[in-house]
Amino acid sequence: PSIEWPTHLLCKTDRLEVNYRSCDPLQDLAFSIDTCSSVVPETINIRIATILRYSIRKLSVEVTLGMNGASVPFYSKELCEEDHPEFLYCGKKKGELIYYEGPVSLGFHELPLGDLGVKVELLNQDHHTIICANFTVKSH
Amino acid sequence: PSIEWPTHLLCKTDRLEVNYRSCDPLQDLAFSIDTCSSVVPETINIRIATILRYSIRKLSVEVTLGMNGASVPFYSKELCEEDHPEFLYCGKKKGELIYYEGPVSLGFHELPLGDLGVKVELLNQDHHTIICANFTVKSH
Amino acid sequence: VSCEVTKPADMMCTELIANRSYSCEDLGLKEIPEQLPNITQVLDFSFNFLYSLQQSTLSKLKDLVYLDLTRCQINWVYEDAFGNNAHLETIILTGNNLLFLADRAFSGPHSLKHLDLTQTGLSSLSSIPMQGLGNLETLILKDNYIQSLELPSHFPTRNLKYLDFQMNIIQRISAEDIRVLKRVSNLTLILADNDIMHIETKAFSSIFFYTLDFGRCVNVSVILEGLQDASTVALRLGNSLDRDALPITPTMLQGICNISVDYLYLPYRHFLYFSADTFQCLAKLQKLDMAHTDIGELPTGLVQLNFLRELNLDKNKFEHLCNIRASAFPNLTHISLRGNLKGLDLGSGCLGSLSKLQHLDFSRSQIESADCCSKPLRGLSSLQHLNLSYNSKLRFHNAAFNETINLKVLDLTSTQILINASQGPFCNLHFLQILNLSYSKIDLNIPHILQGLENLIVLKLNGNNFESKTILEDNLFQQAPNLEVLTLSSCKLSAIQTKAFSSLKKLKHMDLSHNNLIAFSSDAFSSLRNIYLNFANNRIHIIPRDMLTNLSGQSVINLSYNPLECTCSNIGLLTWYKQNIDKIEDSEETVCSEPKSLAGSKLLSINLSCGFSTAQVVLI
Amino acid sequence: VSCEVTKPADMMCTELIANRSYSCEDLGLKEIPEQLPNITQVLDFSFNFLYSLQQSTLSKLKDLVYLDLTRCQINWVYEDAFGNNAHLETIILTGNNLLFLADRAFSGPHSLKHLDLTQTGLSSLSSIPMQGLGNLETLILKDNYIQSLELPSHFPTRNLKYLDFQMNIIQRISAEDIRVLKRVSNLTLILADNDIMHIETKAFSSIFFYTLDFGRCVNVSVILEGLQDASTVALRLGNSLDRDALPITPTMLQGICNISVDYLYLPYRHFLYFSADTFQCLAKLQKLDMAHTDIGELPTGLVQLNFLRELNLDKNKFEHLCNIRASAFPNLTHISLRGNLKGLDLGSGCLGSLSKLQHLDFSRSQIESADCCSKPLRGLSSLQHLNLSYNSKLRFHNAAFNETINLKVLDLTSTQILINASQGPFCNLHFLQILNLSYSKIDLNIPHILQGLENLIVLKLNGNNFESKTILEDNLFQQAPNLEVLTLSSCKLSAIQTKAFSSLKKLKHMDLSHNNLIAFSSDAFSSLRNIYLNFANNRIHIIPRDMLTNLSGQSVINLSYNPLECTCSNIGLLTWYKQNIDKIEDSEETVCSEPKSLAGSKLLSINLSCGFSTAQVVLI
Ligand SMILES: [Cu+2]
Repeated sequence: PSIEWPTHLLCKTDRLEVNYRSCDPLQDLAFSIDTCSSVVPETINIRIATILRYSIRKLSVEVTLGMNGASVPFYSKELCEEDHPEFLYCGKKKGELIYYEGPVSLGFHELPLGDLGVKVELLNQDHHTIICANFTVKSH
Repeated sequence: PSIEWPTHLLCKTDRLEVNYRSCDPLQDLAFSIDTCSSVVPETINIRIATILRYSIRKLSVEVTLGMNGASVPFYSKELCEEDHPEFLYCGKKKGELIYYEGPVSLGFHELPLGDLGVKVELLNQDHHTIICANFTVKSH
Repeated sequence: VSCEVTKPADMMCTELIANRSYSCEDLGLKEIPEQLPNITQVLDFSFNFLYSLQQSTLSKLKDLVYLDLTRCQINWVYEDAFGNNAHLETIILTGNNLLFLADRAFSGPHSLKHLDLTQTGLSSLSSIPMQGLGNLETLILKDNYIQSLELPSHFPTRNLKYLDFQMNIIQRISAEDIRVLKRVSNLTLILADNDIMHIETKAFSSIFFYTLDFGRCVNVSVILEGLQDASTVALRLGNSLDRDALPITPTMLQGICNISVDYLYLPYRHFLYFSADTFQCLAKLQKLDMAHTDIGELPTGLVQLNFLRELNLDKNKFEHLCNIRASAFPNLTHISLRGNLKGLDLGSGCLGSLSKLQHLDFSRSQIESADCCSKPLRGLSSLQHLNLSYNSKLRFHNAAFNETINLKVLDLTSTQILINASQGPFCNLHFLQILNLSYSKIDLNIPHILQGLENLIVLKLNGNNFESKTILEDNLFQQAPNLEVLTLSSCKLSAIQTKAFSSLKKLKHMDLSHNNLIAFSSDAFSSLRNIYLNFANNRIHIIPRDMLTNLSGQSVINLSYNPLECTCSNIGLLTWYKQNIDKIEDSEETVCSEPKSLAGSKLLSINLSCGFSTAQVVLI
Repeated sequence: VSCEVTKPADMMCTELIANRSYSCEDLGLKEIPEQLPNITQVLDFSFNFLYSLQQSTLSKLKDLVYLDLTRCQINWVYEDAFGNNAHLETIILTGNNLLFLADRAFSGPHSLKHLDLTQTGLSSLSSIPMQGLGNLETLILKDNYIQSLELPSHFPTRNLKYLDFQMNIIQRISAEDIRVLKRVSNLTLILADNDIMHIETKAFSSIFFYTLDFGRCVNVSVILEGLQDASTVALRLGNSLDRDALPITPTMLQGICNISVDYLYLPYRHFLYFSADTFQCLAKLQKLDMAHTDIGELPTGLVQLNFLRELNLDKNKFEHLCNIRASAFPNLTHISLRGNLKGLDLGSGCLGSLSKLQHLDFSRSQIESADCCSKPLRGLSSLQHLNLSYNSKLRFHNAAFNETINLKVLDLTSTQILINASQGPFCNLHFLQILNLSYSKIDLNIPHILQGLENLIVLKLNGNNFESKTILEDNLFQQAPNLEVLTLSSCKLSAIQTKAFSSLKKLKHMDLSHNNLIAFSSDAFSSLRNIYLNFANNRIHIIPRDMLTNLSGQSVINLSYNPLECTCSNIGLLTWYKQNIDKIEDSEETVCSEPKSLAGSKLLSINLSCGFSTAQVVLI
């Protein structure tokens, strides 16, 4: 069932507004950031929680940027290998809660003016969505 | 709303059957015992869990026996004083889970043959029901 | 296809104060009912089903001040969940398994004061957002899985008064963990029921607490080590019956010498090598609670506790009152020795040095005294409150209270009183205001028994027996002309003579319930303006109208559990009753017994038409 | 009054196997649907709402074997909750906040084998009833708040194989805690992610484990102290990137001398004073995993690890292959050195002493070699599997594999291959069965490039370029007559000559997808009986009927993503297609491109009537 998840306001200042919306067909996403500045620090602290609808043996993340209607792959990485799980959340099973709290480094330091779309998708070994979020960043 | 809570079978042997049913109008009761013998040991180990619908400042227990249609007070005790709470569960508030696991000493050693009813009621300072259970003991 | 009727929710929630306060407790609701008025201020929504809180969940209730969401199966609290509730002061989230609290979860309320996160499955302080909590007074984190007390630098301290970490799994506390608390004064910090194994030396120094509660922590030494140079009004180090703990040795308490503490609570602790040394560092205490500690005496050779005002020794094993070594506490104003587990011998003058003692509680201590209470209470000239209730047997001789002539309150409930005196035993108690003699088996035939009690305001005599089962016109109450409250419940009374209480001009409250009275004798009282008369549980069948018409002003009567007749013989009561329902207490249980066809019907529901020869009953 | 339509549940749950297996996942159900057949054996009821489990909840499903109740908001499990499910073997309760499990909660199933209590909020083993668990094989208690491993004496050990205490808060383990495990053999015990601070010395002695997992525990010394005299096939002591841990010193590993262990896993650990001493007690190991440990070399002067068969050194920082000191491990059969973080110099004969080595994995290790692979692999006469995929650049000279003539599998995917040889580079590999040259940029014009591969079964050449974009009749595959699988995906091919693959009599699987072919050239193959032909993503418009009629037996073709015409010009394909739908792979994406009016319609849905001069299209 293709439910429209609500848009979540992550942060809002005079110069910046960041929203996100889950693009996982099965569930909404819980996410917070500790910074709300157009000058992006080296790392930001995030908190994220989700309940696994599928088990994770392998996990990869794909980040796509959207600007002026165009969408370009920006970043992708393997987060979990099967033989040597790199992180605590690797190997978790369907139904388990994943909670991560800590720094995440972004690949850019200054936000372009205007609207920027960022799609972050985490996929498991079977290409099932583990986390999917569309961020919209409005910078004035 | 006066719901009929289900009857719970606590233990059953050839010679003994013990059931209980919650007499709290608001909720069912979770209860287990570790013994199922007509010869009642000095103490039995119980596990009991309930969610408080009312806060406990004071707490008292009243046990009534029912046999052959007659009902007689059997035992009553103050479990929590307000100034000097004797047990960990004293002072808990509405909404909290109470879980007790441990020994309880009974006041009798042999069960009378036939059917015995035991009503156990725990009441708080305002005489609100904290726990209420009707036990039926069938001994052959 | 089956159909389900959706009840309008305003029919289901209970209105406690119109448009302001509602209880929707346990109604199986999955959302806030539309029908609640927008100006609702208090909402009890406990025991329903919400799963997640979002901005839209509560957006309509803009005037909300108090919100109880206990056990609503809430897992997720998203940003701005209370974003439209600017006036919200209290949020109770007890018993929800909170998987995530967004950073902006509590943004919105201008002045959130009380946040209760009891049993919410939290495992770390860092999962609790601090945004929007700047004005917090109370933060309750009871019964979670928090392992570290590491308070962040932006922890809200401005108005903080009460911080509860009871029943977590904190084992170690460092000075750095609680450094932000240096900004707070008079905080109550509850760390009870944590398995505290180590506190950094002086971690709590230079912080000023109102209460520090380390109750039910195993090792007191570890705690006092951390409290060196700390300051607190009250320090709670007690235990409970269902917790094992290390017994306290004199060495363990030495840490108290370097702590500023006024009140020390040690109930349910046990002592090892209990001696004068145990008290070495307690000299500056104002209050000491050693209830339930299994002690039978306080040691001899005690340091002088000159500052001690209150001493609680409840539920211990004292055999003789002199064993409390009163001379070590010359400035005591309160002693409590309730529920002593052995029969307590009051001795003679054991408390003689306590000239400032005002409150003395010996209740439930198996006391039997053949010569009470002059000798035992010798020297207690300041005593105002004396509780001797629920003891065995006391014998009063002449001038029984001549040492304690300033008593204001005397409670002898359920203690057998024997009087061996020519004078009234209370004749010295000219200042006594409250006397409870219920179930004392006191001999009410002794003349002048209330002699001297000219200032008595409250007298309770429940469960005592009057000769002839009757209150005569010429009675003992005339000795207490200022009585305002008199209770004579369960006294087996069958009659009250006319004007029996006419000397009690100030009487406002009279309890005659649980007797065998057959008449509602309002003519016994001097005034029926603003009086409360309880005649419940008697044997009254009929009340003539003229017994009722004088009840005026704010007077209230209770006639419940009487075998009232609902026939034309009783038309006087029945007519008056319906016109004066504001004067009736417990109308629910004020029911007919006759005729049989109406047995159990509320008087209020009876419409009786009585002609000369016919009677017609209509049940409304 | 509003009405709600209740959908019949059998419409909602998905039938996976008729009458046997159903998924009702995430349907918002509040009870087990009536419509499920009584003989259901497998039920996935995850992500619904049950609140409590009672005898009545599941009583109808008497044949249930597997039950998944993940995240059903279950708080209470009463006695006999599974009382009518005698055949139940697996119960999954993950993610339910279990407030109470009755003593008889699991009574009923004769042979409950697997019980998953992950993330159920349990804080003590004593809250889990043992009744009915006598045949348990797997008990998962992952991610709870269990503080003590105190296994009760009646803990079910008869069939126990797997016991998972991962992510609890166990800090201390005593011998008494785990004494009942002496009754079990070959148990896998997971204690990873516990903050273990102390284990009683020899607590695990005389117990025989299959796996002991203490992964991500901070202090390895503490663990090895407890494992003295223990016996386990595998011992997992690894870490992960997001956990801090004490680095391992040689002293810390000395405890291994007194433990019987075959496989030791240490990934993500860091070493301090890394030296020959570190390996002092590892001499009896059969498998050693030191992946991700930041090491650049193994120390010189190593003790001989004569029993070691497998060595994993993935994701380390080796600069030269000789730095693994191969002579210390003379009996190795497997080496993995994947994903080396520095460019790895293969050197010359560094592995020469490993005459028993069968598997060698150098993939993704930034390798560049100007003279591969004779010298680097000198002495590896037993080598069967060699993986050099995803490296930089390898140059092959004559007799490149003359030292490793027993190779069966060679993977060179995505590594640039340069050939500097007169002979075919693989001419010594008479036993090679699988060769992957995809994206290797290998020069396919070199004659005899597949020379010697007469036993090759699988050849992957995806992403390479053929001269003239055509597979000619006279081609290199004739050197590999036993090929069964050939993949030529993404080779920019535009044509295949008739009978191009006719020499490949055994060909069963041919992938020609993602090329520019305009014809479906089935005449290129020697036999069309039982062949798989993938022509997806080409440029085929029309397929004449005679190209199709020879496809017989179990043959399957994939024509998806071709611009197929759905006009009478293509009536041959369209007619055959509908009669042979069992031979079609991915019919969902096999669609028309012409005429425009039918663009995107599935071929299967087209009904075309072609007369002499008129064409009629009916879309079913
Ligand atoms: Cu309808």
